[in-house]
Amino acid sequence: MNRNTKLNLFKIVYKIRKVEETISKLYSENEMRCPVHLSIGQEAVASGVCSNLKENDEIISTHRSHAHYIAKGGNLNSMISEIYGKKSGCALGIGGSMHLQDLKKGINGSVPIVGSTIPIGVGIALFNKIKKKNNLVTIFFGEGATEEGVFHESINFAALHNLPILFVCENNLYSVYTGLEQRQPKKRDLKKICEGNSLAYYHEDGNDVIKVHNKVKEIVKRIRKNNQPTLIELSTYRWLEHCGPNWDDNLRYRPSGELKKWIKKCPLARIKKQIKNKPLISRATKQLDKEINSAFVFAKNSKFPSNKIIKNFYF
Amino acid sequence: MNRNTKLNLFKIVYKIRKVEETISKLYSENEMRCPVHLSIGQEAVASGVCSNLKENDEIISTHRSHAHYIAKGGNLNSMISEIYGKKSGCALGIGGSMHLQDLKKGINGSVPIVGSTIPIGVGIALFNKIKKKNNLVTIFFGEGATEEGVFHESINFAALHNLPILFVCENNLYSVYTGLEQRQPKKRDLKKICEGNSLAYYHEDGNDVIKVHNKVKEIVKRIRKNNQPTLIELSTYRWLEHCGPNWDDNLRYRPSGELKKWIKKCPLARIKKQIKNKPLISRATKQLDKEINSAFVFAKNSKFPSNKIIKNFYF
Amino acid sequence: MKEIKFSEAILEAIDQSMQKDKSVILMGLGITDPKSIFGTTKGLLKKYGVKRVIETPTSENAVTGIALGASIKGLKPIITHQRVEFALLSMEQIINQIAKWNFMSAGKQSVPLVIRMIIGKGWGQGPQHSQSLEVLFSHIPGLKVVAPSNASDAKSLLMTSIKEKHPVIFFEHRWLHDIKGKIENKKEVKIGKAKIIKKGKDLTIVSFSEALIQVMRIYNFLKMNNVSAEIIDLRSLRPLDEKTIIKSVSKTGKIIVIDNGWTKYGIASEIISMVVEKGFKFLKSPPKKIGIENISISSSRTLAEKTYLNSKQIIHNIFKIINKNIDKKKLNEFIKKNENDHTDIPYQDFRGPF
Amino acid sequence: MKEIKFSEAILEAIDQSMQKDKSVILMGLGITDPKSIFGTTKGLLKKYGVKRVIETPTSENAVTGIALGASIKGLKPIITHQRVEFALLSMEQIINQIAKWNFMSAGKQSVPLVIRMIIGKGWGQGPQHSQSLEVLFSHIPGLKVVAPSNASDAKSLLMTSIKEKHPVIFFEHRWLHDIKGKIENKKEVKIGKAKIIKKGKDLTIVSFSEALIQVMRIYNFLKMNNVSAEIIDLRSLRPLDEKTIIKSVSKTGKIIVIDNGWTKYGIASEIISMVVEKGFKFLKSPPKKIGIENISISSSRTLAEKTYLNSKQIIHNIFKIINKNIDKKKLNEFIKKNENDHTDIPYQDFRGPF
Ligand SMILES: Cc1ncc(C[n+]2csc(CCOP(=O)(O)OP(=O)(O)O)c2C)c(N)n1
Ligand SMILES: Cc1ncc(C[n+]2csc(CCOP(=O)(O)OP(=O)(O)O)c2C)c(N)n1
Ligand SMILES: [Mg+2]
Ligand SMILES: [Mg+2]
Repeated sequence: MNRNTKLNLFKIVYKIRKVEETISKLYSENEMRCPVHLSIGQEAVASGVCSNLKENDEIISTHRSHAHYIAKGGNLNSMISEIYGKKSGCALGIGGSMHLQDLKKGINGSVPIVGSTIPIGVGIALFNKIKKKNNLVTIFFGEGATEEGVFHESINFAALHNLPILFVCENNLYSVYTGLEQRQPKKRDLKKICEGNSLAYYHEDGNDVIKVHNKVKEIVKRIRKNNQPTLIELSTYRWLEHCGPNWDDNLRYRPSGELKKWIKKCPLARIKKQIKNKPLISRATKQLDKEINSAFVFAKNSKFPSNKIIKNFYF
Repeated sequence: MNRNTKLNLFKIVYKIRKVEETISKLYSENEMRCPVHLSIGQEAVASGVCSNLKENDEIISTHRSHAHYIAKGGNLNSMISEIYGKKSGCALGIGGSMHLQDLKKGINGSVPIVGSTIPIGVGIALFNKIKKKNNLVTIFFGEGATEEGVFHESINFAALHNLPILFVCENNLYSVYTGLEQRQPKKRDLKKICEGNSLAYYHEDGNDVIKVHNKVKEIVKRIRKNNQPTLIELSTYRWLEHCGPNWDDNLRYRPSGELKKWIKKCPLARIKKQIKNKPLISRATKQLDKEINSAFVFAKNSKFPSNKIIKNFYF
Repeated sequence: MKEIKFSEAILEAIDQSMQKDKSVILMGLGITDPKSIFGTTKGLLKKYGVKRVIETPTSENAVTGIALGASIKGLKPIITHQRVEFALLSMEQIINQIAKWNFMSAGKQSVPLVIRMIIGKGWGQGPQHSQSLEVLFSHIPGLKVVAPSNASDAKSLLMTSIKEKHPVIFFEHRWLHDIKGKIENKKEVKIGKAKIIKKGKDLTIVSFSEALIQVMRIYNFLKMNNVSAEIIDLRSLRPLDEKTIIKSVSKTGKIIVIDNGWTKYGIASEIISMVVEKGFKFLKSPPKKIGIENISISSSRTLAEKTYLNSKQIIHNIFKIINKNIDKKKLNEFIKKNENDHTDIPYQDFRGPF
Repeated sequence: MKEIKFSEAILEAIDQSMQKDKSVILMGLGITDPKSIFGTTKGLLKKYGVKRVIETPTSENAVTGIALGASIKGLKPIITHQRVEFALLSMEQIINQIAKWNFMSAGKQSVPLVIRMIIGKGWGQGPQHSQSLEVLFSHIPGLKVVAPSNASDAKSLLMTSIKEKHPVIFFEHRWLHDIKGKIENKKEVKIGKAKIIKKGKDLTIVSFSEALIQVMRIYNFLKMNNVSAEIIDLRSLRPLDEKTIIKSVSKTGKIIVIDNGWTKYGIASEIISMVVEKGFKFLKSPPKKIGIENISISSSRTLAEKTYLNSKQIIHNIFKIINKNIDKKKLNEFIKKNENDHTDIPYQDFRGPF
């Protein structure tokens, strides 16, 4: 991998981390008055996947969408404003953190109902097929969403119609506070489920952005060629609480030491190490810090939406 | 297999066939005023499965439930009466053909919403586990039901909780008039899907009642021992129209010759051949003909339910 | 003006819409099969091909989400459910996603999507194949709900619904499918406009869908008895044409609503509550709603017939509202002459099963 | 009498029911986690074990069917949804199967099942986490629907619901969970019985669940202004206590319904239409319904606050019905003193997020 690609991957990972940390830090000011599901610890997934997507490729996401939005190039000012409930938000403040979207960048939206964007993403791919567009559709979801029936219905449909879709299952081992062992049989095998539905399946270490990037690069090429919908499962881990700005290891729903183990696999630290060139990194981070800081300033200074906008929507 | 078992299997297959043929013949009298989904051609599935079940083992079924009801020993008079809408019906005439039930025989009911009895059957098994009953639960459904999300949710749950359940997927290639190729990818593999969910999977020729019986015998023994939920897919074919009493090959939704090919594999003819002893067969059929005939007479002579019964139910 | 069946009107509406607009696609179970949803999708596969006429797996929830995804990009999908009950599997997509997508996208995307829902009834359909459930959708901001009663309205309303920028739930009662009607091609029926079917001054009768057919069956008896009824066909349930209803009540002072479905928390409840809030001063007697019994529908015809709407009940309630006595002999004669022998079928030649 | 939180009342009801009856089991996402559904299932896993306290996969539809299957054999499952919206995935099971199973089994089986649905609101929940949707269930024959407003009723009603032979949908508004109330252990609250919270003679105010809290917030203002309001807490939406409502209206001649949710085809519509059908002669002025705006709820607090019920709107409507002028200065003072600074939280110390 050339240095530039590596540096770009670093930048995305860093940007996500820094944005999430800032949200976490400022949340207690009670100005971001909406649920937030942070992606700290999971940055490599979004970064390594989206780095292979073109601007007009499409993504769709879930309640935990900050990383996907940032990695796909969503406007940062609009994102932070949305979380602050301001009219400069990407959804004019209507949706908050769980409804990020930036159509110009192919970010179709995200919703907080687990699994529900999966068929919607498949529908976008169906549109692309019928209208002969070459955009790839990437659908992000957690491993919890694979327990919803609609996931299975959707992959069957996608395979039946050879839709060019990359399904990204971000396996962070937990659904809210509930571990896998309470939700799925021990020998559960997503690979077999996918292959039984005629989907290609891959797995990768979701904390190594370079590995993710390379694996997805290959996969994306293949999907674009043969239209076989493909699922990649990426193993990763959420550091903070499921919803909210805080650490919560004190709640003891995760085995002691587990979080520590995963922090050692920190995706940011890892890519940093792989780059080595310190001045390069510090130049990049400085620039990003500025961008991020100014997004928060922008959001805070923005106005709240006026109630008049409601009449622009259909009810 | 001893002669008695064989003869018993023959009897069930014959009984189902004869009941269905009689319904088909008498339907045009317009006294069975409800949708009927006949099982002619598919008799070996119900017969070979239920012959391995004890009286207090439980089954639950679908819109196409006549065969399951008969094979599990459901009261014939009550079944025919139900189809005639009479108060002597197994559901007092409330449900008609699509709501057969006989709790004394472990027949929990059937409903015409595709896939919806699958979780209900799993729930019965959960009850058995919690209350330490050893009854096995068998859930019948068509291959169309495996396209419903709830099927996938249900097998995940069954495997997670090691519930002693036999899932019987009766694959007759069609959902109403729609062939598999329009509903499932070519390389769709139910075995992999099951195994991915930690279910054991088996397949058998669903038109050979002896084969079905033997295979299920083995499986049932294993489930009773290790509680691993198991799915068996049985390949078979429906001869008449999806819903109603008539042949419909003239509609040409099935490839020409396909029906003929399957009629050659007639489950009734096959078991008849395997028995050989003609007097034995003719004695059995005579007896069954009488039973069936008298069930239709009984049903026709029965009274319609009075509107007063409505107040016995909760609304 | 030609006379065609309601089902043919649906077919014409879809066909002409697909002809005119390449974005229109069809999705559903059975749309390409020999029965083609009561004939309403007949020949479309041949004409428009598999890319636009998409037979689906039994996956109602995903199919609905897929249609939504396709619609926000610019396709105009029409989904068909052979029974309203099957659509219950897709309520999450309909209520949380489809109804709200225009809002959630801050107006940037809209959902030009039509979901056809067919109400079953008769021939022993039983409890799970004969529910109406219009109110479940009519309650939801972001949805439009229509339920035409005749071929002409069906055709025009379906074409309007397909052209519409926002999602429309389109109710078809299967007992309407075979009824013929003249097609008035000139006027486009707008969503949200009721129609006064009969002018009158003694009372206002509000109805819609197949229930309206039941009302029209007894119209002659009202005339014979010099009852001047103003009959309104709602056509749209959401938005509701409040003006037309209130205007009529302002004239008659009396209202009865004849509903397709259950009356508790039903369609009729909203209409009456709206009338009484906005037209209290016009009301001369208590308004009345009737619909099917608030119980599930049985298969057996003797039980089913007690559940359904029936002419006698409608007539009795109307006469009660206008405080008039009924000549019982006349009534019985009328009923005998005009009713079917069996309430589980709409016409003598109707056969089940599906 | 001790004072406990609404959430503690729920916990006590479940705990005591599980203690008494070994058939009671719990199912749901999060019931065994550290937050234990706002504390309402705290400690139950430890006490009753994994066989009776069953954490579930994110499979709402199957879990509901599974609970149904277990219930017809004799277990009494309680399912919990952290938001009403998640239950929309299980509408097919609820409406087609659960509501009808007693009927479909010709009375041979019943479904002693409770489904807890939690209504979200505030702290930027947004359009998909703040719907009420009680009417979707209240319309369906075969279901009971309750929505208590205080700890005491919640405890008793939940215990009654768990004991009940037939399925009950149990609505909890999350803004109620932290409100303390005295527990009256003596009287069992029956499903279907409303309660007169305040006696009065000028008008009848009907409300339920959290909307009732909003009404009680302005009760003092009514008193200060010599408005004698009779306030009825419905507690049950299906069956509806028609008698208590009609009796009150027969006295006051005036009624306003304050709804948790959308007003079109909503809970209030049924109440008003029932009152006007059965108590027309008592009504002295047009009845009125208010609820949240018939639009989706935004995340941003400035938009959300315009959607929700608010005290001013309630007061204005009440005074309009009784045809009385409001002293604006007094009103503004009252509002200022009694309202929160932010309408996206119920009390100053409330924090999101989940
Ligand atoms: C249909 C539905 N059920 C339950 C929830 C509550 N919920 C919110 S996020 C979440 C966790 C889902 O886990 P996963 O898909 O693995 O995503 P993660 O949070 O781990 O990123 C759950 C259960 C929901 N939002 N939607
Ligand atoms: C949820 C739902 N969707 C659609 C239907 C319409 N329908 C009735 S039977 C049937 C066929 C199902 O096929 P399969 O499960 O293979 O059973 P088979 O009829 O072949 O025995 C369909 C689609 C239904 N009853 N329920
Ligand atoms: Mg997860
Ligand atoms: Mg089949």
